[in-house]
Amino acid sequence: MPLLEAAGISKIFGKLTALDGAALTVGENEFHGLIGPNGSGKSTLMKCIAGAEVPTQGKVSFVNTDITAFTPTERARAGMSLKFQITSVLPSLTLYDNILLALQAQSSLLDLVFSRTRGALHDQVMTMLTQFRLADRAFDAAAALSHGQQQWLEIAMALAGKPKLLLLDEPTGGMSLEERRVTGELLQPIKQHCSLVIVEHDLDFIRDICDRLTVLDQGKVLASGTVPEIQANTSVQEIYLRRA
Amino acid sequence: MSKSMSAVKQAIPAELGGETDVAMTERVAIAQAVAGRKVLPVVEGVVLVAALLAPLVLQDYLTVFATRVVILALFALSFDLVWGYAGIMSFGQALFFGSAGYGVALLARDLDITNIFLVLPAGTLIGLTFALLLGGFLLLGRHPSSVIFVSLGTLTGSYAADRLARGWYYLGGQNGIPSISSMTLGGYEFSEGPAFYYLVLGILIVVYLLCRFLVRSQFGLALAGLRENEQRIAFFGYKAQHLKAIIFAIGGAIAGLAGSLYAFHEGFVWPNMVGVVVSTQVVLYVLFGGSGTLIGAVIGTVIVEGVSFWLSDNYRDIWPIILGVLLLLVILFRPLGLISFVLGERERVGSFSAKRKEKRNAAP
Amino acid sequence: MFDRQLSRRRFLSNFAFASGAVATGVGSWVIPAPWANAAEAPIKVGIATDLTGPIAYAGNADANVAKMVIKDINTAGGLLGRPLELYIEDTASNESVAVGNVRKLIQRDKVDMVLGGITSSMRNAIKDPIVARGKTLYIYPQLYEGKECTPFLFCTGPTPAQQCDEFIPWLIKNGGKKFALPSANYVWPHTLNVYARKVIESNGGEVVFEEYYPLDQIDFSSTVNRIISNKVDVVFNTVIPPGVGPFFKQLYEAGFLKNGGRLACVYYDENTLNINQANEIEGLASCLDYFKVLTKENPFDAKIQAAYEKDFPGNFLFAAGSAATGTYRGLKLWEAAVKEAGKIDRESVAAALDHAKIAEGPGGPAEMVPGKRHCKMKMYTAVAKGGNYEIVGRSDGLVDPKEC
Amino acid sequence: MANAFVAAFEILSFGAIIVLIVLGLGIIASMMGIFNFAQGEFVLLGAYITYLAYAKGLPIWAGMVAAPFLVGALGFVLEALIIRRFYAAPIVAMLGTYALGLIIRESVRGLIGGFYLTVPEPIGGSIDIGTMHISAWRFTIIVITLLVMVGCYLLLSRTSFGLRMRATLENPSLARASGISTPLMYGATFAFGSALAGLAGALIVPVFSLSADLGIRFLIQGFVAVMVGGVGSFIGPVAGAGVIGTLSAALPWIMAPVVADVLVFVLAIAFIKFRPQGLIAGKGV
Repeated sequence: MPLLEAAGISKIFGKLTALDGAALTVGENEFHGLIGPNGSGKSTLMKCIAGAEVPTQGKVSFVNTDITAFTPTERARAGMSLKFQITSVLPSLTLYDNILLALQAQSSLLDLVFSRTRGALHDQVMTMLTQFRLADRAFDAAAALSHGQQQWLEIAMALAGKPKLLLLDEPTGGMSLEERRVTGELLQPIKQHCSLVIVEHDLDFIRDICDRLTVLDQGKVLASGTVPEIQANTSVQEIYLRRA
Repeated sequence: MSKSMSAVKQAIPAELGGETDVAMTERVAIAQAVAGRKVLPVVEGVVLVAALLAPLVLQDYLTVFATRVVILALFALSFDLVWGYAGIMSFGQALFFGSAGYGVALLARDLDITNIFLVLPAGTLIGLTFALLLGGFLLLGRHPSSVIFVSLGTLTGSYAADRLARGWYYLGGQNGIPSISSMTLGGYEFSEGPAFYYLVLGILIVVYLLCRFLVRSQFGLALAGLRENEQRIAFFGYKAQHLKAIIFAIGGAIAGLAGSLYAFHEGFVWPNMVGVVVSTQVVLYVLFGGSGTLIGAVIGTVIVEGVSFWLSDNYRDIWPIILGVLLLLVILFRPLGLISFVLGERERVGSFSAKRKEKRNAAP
Repeated sequence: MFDRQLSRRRFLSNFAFASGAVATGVGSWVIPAPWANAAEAPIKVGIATDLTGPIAYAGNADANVAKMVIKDINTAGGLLGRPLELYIEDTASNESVAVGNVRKLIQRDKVDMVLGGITSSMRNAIKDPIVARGKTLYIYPQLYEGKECTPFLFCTGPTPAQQCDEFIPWLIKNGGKKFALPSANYVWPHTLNVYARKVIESNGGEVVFEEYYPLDQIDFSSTVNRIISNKVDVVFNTVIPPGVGPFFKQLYEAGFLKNGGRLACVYYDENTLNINQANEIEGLASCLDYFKVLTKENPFDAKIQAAYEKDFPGNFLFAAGSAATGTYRGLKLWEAAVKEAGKIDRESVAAALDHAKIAEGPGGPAEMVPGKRHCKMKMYTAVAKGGNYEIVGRSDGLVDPKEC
Repeated sequence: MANAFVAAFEILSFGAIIVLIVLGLGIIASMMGIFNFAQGEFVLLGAYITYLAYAKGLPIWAGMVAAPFLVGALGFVLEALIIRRFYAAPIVAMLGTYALGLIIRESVRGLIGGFYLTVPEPIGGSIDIGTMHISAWRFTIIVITLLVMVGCYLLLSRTSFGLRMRATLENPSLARASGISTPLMYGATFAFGSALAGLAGALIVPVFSLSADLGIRFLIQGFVAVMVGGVGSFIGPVAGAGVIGTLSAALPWIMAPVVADVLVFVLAIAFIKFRPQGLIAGKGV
């Protein structure tokens, strides 16, 4: 069984059909790229999977459970994690607290009130920060970071809860080339315990890290397969040519 | 204009979204300027000493006035917890304050119960129960309620309660319940004066310390996150609405405690006490002092009540207008309250790290 | 110095001036005694009334009356050879503010007596700080629902008995037997209606309905409809502003007056006449202890009315419904009591006030009913004609308040 | 039969009054996302201007015509000076406009000395149909309310002004890119909403007499109406106001007025909880 299976997903906003029977299947420990031209429905599909939008039609299964009607909180507790397209770190909190907040999400109320997990989580916080090269800024407000660093912080936060599936919406947006390279390096190690769905415009980046790709066009799946398969697909080349 | 605009945004971090603009750079500047300097404990200490000494230097009737202010400060604390820390706009905080006041007034009137160990817990419980009911209704559910819905919902709740109290003859209708007997401890009666003052001051200090513990705990961190970006917190897997309902209920309990003290101190309860007027008043206290800092709520209460007391003495005809103008000025130019003159943003938000010492070492 | 020509404007500027003294702790509105060389300390009179808020027009009139009376007493040599000092505090139509300010009178200024409060809820709120906790004499000057029997609390305004006993038979004779009692939902109308119903029924009248509305209700279509369709003769109204204006207008527009209906409203005085156009309340009947039109027949009324208007020209009228007459009466009765007692402590003054009398007051003489702490007075029935009142009935002697 | 007709008319006329008062509130809430706590005071100002005209011996209708323009102008100035700073934060807007309302209300209270003052109707008396009497002025209010509603609808849906207004409020940056002066449009919208409140005040003052609390009396009712109807469109709040106004006027016919009064609010909040988008969902006119 695949880890995530979304089938027949439609989403209609008023008169606009954003998704029209789209589907996505992701296996365990698989890095899956979601690509397509602007307005093809990539972000909407991500949101429907993460629970930020409720699909008009269709079904989402995750670890053999139908989660279509789950709230974002319930999805997160089932092991799904999302990094938004627009960075949404908590700007006036320190980096340390941002990570701590993500780590303690499933602590019980009493643990929270009496801060029972605070000491135990300290090492984990510092490990995460070190891993994402942010340790020296641990006690700065998140707002003080550069845009790229904020993206890393958010990826770190998304990974903090040890998710089974991580959804990344344009992680390299606004990054320099060097920052993109580092982002790729930072993502590689997580493959051992986590699957990844990634929406990205930077095709080189996608090609470098993904195992499989799904191409959306006008709310429908145009093609799905391994990276070489997709690269060889003529209709995919066509839409990207059309865009150029 | 951009300056005050960004300042307004700072007051409402939950609505900031993820923008990067002037506000952020400003905030950073403040953060860096203040890092390593601890102002808050100093402010708290000064207020505590002033409060302890007050009855010694004040005339009798001013001690009675100060008692009232301390009770209202307790009430302000309840609102600050809900709005300043969790970002829930409760325009109906008086509902819990007043219903507890009515509750203990009825206990005293109909059942002759005035023992402090019965009436104060009873009032607290009434506030808690009403807050659980209203908060549960407004905040819980499959979809998170909008900020506007919660604020107008609480406002309407308080308004409807006010009208119910006015219409309900058992509660004394428009006249309220007068001449409530004094609160007792065995044979001792708490009548207005220094003893009552130190009683409520003691309660305020205990509640303040509890709140301080709460907002600095990991629970407080979750609230801070909630205030900044509720959606983000929900996506981490927090039961955000439950957290909000819990802090709302705690706020209601504290408001109830304050309301029962108020009823016994003033000796009467009347419909305004559950209504929009008192609900708005508590918003003013916290706004003036500075939301999101516990001491700001206390300072705001003292300032607003003190200024009103003075203005109503000397500029009686126009004091509501002056109050309105002052309020508008604070909202426009000091949205973080008067405390922001001495307290930086960084310290206001605070840090929840396990080893606080590292903070100073790591700060640039 | 207390200037004869002191206008409201001057008072305001006095205020601003007085604020300079705030740092030393002097805050409230003090009118110092006129002589500095008095042998003894002045007697302190406290007034707590609604100077701001929705019924400020009444409170300001009461404060003005107090200034006038205190000035007269001082001009005549004071009381017991001592001057009087007046302390005025605002109750702001806000019970919470009021209690704080009344405490100022009691605890800071240590006044010897407090007069004031207009609404029943205000009296309820401040009586405890004055009488029980403050151990001070309290005079309540407004017409009200009765049943206030607190020791050391004296009432100098009309009670339901005084307003109904002669008025309702007159209404039955000059209106009809079918009464409707539309009322604002608070204590005064509830209690007054109990009494009114008794009088109506014992005089052969009938109450078609008695109904209560929120105080700020402003739409009365269902009520008006019931009045019209039940062919009610007399609307005995206890709806108060802001509802009363729209209510009377809707009644008028529905043809109630045109069909010969009679409006009755026992708190209506010269202030409230302006709420409606004159034609909408033509023939409205009221029963009070004083109407301005009495100045034509009573020289004493003419004198105080003229004195008041000279000192306080403007909008705050000397009228019965706003407790101005009760304030006058209360202060004068208290003066008589202090003179008789020869001292100023609460017990002695209360003992004398218990049976105090004045030969002249607004509307005529007045005397306290011994042991009852309420006041006998003359009562007048008047109807509105073209925006003015016309006296159509007067009590033979002093009417008993029948309280306590 | 006659009774039912009178009842229907009275309920309708009160509904129309609430609609009139909520129109401006609804436009500002829907189009700008601001819950204007000073709206009641704009109503009050409209009433006060009408009273002033009457007191100065001018014809009453002159005051009624002037009121919306003067209040609208004030709204425009206030938007530019104060309201503009609140767009990012709706809660702060509530508090700021509350302060503004307090200032206006207490100033007017000072000016009118706390009295209740009467203003006669330009069209007085009643329309008699057989034994029934119908207030001529209330009937006029119904007619004017209908005209204003239709006028607003046409203005927002059919004119280029309305189009630009909606474009600006829905997507300011796109509107700016299309050459629309967005600050001007914001100012104009707020002024328009204020002017409607001024008109409402002018028309209702003969019915309810003038006092400083005239406007605030309707404020919470107005907010509830907007929420019930649905924020986001012009027609939503109008529908909500119709429902709330009719309900408030109709319930006292069948139950104790004191109970009816509280019940309206309880019903409304419960309705909003279970249908947060309101009666009429979505954006548009």
